[in-house]
Amino acid sequence: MGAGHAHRLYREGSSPVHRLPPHCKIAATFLFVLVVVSTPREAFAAFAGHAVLLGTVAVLARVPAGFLLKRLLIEVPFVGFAVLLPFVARGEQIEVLGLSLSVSGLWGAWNILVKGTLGVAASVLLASTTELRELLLGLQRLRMPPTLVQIASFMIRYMDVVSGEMRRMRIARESRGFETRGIRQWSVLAKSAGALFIRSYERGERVHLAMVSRGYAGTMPVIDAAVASRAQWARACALPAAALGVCLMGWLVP
Amino acid sequence: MHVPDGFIDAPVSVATGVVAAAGVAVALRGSRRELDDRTAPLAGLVAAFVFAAQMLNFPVAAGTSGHLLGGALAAILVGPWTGILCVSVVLLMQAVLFADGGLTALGVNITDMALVTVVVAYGLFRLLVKTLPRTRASVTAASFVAALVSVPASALAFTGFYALGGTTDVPMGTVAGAMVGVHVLIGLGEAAITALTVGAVVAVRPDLVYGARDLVAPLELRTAPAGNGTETKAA
Amino acid sequence: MVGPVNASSSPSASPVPSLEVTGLAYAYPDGHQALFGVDLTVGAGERVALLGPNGAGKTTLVLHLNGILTGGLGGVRVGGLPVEKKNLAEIRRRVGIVFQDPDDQLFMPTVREDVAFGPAASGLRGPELEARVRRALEQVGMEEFADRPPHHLSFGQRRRVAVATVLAMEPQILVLDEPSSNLDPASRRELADILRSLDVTVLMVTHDLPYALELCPRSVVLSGGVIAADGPTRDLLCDEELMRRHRLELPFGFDPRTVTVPA
Amino acid sequence: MVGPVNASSSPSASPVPSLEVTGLAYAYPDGHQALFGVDLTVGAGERVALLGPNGAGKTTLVLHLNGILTGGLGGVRVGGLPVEKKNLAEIRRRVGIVFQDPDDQLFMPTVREDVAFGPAASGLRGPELEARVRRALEQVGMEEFADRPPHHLSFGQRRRVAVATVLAMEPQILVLDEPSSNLDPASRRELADILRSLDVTVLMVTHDLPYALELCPRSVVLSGGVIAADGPTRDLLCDEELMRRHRLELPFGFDPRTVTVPA
Ligand SMILES: Nc1ncnc2c1ncn2[C@@H]1O[C@H](COP(=O)(O)OP(=O)(O)OP(=O)(O)O)[C@@H](O)[C@H]1O
Ligand SMILES: Nc1ncnc2c1ncn2[C@@H]1O[C@H](COP(=O)(O)OP(=O)(O)OP(=O)(O)O)[C@@H](O)[C@H]1O
Ligand SMILES: [Mg+2]
Ligand SMILES: [Mg+2]
Repeated sequence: MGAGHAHRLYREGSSPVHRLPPHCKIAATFLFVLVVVSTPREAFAAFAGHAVLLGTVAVLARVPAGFLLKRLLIEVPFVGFAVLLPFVARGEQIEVLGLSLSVSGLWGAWNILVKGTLGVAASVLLASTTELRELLLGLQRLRMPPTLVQIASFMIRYMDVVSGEMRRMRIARESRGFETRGIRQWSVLAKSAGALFIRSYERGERVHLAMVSRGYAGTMPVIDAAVASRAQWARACALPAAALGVCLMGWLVP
Repeated sequence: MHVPDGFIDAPVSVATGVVAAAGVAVALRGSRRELDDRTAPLAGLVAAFVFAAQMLNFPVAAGTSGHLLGGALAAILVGPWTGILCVSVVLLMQAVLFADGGLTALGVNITDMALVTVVVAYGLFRLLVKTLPRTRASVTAASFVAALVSVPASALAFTGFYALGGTTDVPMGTVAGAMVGVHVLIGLGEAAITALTVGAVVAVRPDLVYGARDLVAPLELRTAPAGNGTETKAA
Repeated sequence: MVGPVNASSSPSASPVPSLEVTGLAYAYPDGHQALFGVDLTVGAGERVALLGPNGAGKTTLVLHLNGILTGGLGGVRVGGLPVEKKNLAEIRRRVGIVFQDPDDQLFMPTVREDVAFGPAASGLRGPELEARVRRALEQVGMEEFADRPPHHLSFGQRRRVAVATVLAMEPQILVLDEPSSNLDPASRRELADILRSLDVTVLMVTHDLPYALELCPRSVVLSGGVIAADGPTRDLLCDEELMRRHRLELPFGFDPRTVTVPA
Repeated sequence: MVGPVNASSSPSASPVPSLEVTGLAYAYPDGHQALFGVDLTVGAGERVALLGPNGAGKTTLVLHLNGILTGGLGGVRVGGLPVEKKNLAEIRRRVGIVFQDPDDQLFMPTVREDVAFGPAASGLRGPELEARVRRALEQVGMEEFADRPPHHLSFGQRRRVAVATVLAMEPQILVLDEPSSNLDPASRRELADILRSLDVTVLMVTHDLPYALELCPRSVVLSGGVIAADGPTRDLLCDEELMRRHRLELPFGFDPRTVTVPA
């Protein structure tokens, strides 16, 4: 029942990016994506500029390109949608390799692909350099309402509990000769879904009560009360600032 | 259905952002009535479940993906206000943890997957629970229907946003038809899981189902263990 | 049946009893009633064993002692303070509970953080906190494991860490729910030594009758949700009829009449 | 130290041993090595106690016996069949494990469904299945609880249901990881009676040395991930030096020399 201090995307490290305070990183990522989204879709060079900026951050953070590319796969469903657009969109058509494609559809597909990809890449960089606990702290320092922070931290704790209970249940099933195949599997799994919910809840409830028994009153005792220095804010905001420059060039130099 | 950055144009993103923020703010005030120190962990668990359920993706026509939404389950277990908060937290964490759903598209995502599902599901659930006989089976049946309807409703809302703020001109009728059709199928899966879970919880922990907490029997007092010359007096 | 007697050897003459349970009845949310009116008084500094068959309601009673379970009939007082919402913080500082299942107790990413949690929550910081943690881990022989995650320990190791988390809080009243189960024999004896050396009130649930005799001058039998007997441990253990009625048999090869209890 | 001896009283002369562990070494995924080359042979129909301090690797060894843990060095054979992916279904029919933590064992919504799960998975249906379930629940005295959810039982009740789930599968080899912990004394004795009455091979992890002596003619001491001793239980318990070295002290008031073991 660990309190889940790491998560799937996180990569251990001590790069300058890892060391930035989490709230600075979250704010910087959000601003960067905002800038990317407002870049005009005709400004091809600007998107190249954004990509170079992100690449620089990735190098600073020592996040390998392969890792980043693999995580981009989360976008695949929307890539499918984008690929279809030129075929289904209406309006002016052009002929490419014998196919009749919609011009506005092509532009739409490009727009979704490039902005979506840059957005995902920025989020992946944030997630891979920031621990779970830090992300929560960051959101808290960015004035996310305490109720939401509380729900989010319980959610993260329970994800461990749920996966732990799922693992226990799987081992228990397999030890008693259950093979995970076929229709019967689904009926057993469906039946145990409700049991899983209650088990996880009650386990989590008991753990919560044990915490309360030892004086827990809603917030983890914070050991480090780190505040971001102006220099750290400046470093974090270098990314969106540079992107804003690129974006303005995109608007001015069509 | 997690919309990425750049999918919906700026005005509609901003507008849905405002709607989402307002919705969450209202839910925060409303949840103060639902949330005591024990329901906070329950909200966290529901959020964890919704999170897990949303990881199961089905390919949907026109290339987008569909998945379980969990809004109905959340609303029925923890109440509508806390339910909205649960799903919103899930969407936020998916965006920052897994890059699933764009940060600038959070407004769209929260509006169609948290607000619409919870409002539709909970409204329908209350309506059914009020009209059906007061039994456990009714609660389960009502949660099935509520979950089933909430999914296509959300898909419809999504299609609406796309019609307003999509960056490309596509035949909306076709898209809407495809989206709703496929999401009725997903809704069936969602309904089955919601009903099974709610049914299991009502059976053994009725106190955990928001609104079904009034089934307590009076306590009994004894002076010796039952079985050997028990004296009991009612409390 | 041995009637309710406060063990007179212990300093229970102190005016305010450590624990005072009156008419406690409780049903779980699924409607299953576990306690049917329990009365129990434990004086300051007493060591009392709580015996009884599986499902008697021992754990349910224990969970009432610091307000984890509430909402039934009757009441609990800790050092004179009623267990109510407004007193909970103080009561939880006074009463330390070792749960029956160590997995319920351990939740931090490392053993050290877990043991530090309670004292840190009550305001301890820095070297003092560290010393407290180190001492508690030494007491249960787990100092080498300080940096491991608790859920990667063996069951008995987790039980030992669970005991340490409570010892580190230095409560006035220690409530232990089967602390010796899953411990190896040496750890079991070491735990007995620790408990004997502390100057606190102890209420210990156990199915290990020789252990109860060794450690607790007084025993209480809970059965079917009510107190069935209360008296000096040796007297209870020698009452064969009582023992049998409540599924409490002496283990193979053990005769309470012939053993001498350590001082 | 008592050398490795196969208890000769048991029918271990049978050509194929029930369990055969050779050179087993295992490290957990976090890098912590728990077993360092374990060799152990248990003949068909033998009852063997597995003793050792907390963290010795007993549970780790047990989890290898039906292939839940794999991937280290060395191998395990069950009735001659190597524990490998392709034999797992057959091996899990032969070996029934009662886990140390009953929460690891119980997962269905009601006690009845949980006990029925194993036999149903192996193809039993209808009245036969029902009879099997009823009998297993009767053996552990939990028939009244058949329709309750297992996670709403007391710890000892859950342990009893956990034992029933394995009994219902009627395995040829029963492996029990501290089955008596958290059981009340009568249930503990009843479990011993059940185990004695079954005609199966039993490997039982326990920290309860009198219980080991009562039930198992042969004992094996696992310590620090290797087998440290193997021999008749009474001889091991009387070897004070060996006992102390492996944190195995005899409990207060118990002398293995003076007790007579039930037939
Ligand atoms: N969460 C729960 N929901 C419903 N009933 C419960 C729950 N926990 C325990 N019970 C029931 O309440 C009764 C008392 O349980 P309790 O856990 O207090 O027993 P116990 O004396 O601690 O037993 P053991 O020695 O086995 O630990 C039992 O009959 C049990 O089935
Ligand atoms: N999941 C795990 N990950 C890493 N290390 C583990 C894990 N489980 C156990 N260990 C370690 O492996 C060693 C052996 O553990 P094991 O659980 O086999 O001990 P055991 O003999 O069963 O002890 P006990 O009597 O306390 O149950 C211990 O040192 C323990 O810390
Ligand atoms: Mg108990
Ligand atoms: Mg073990």
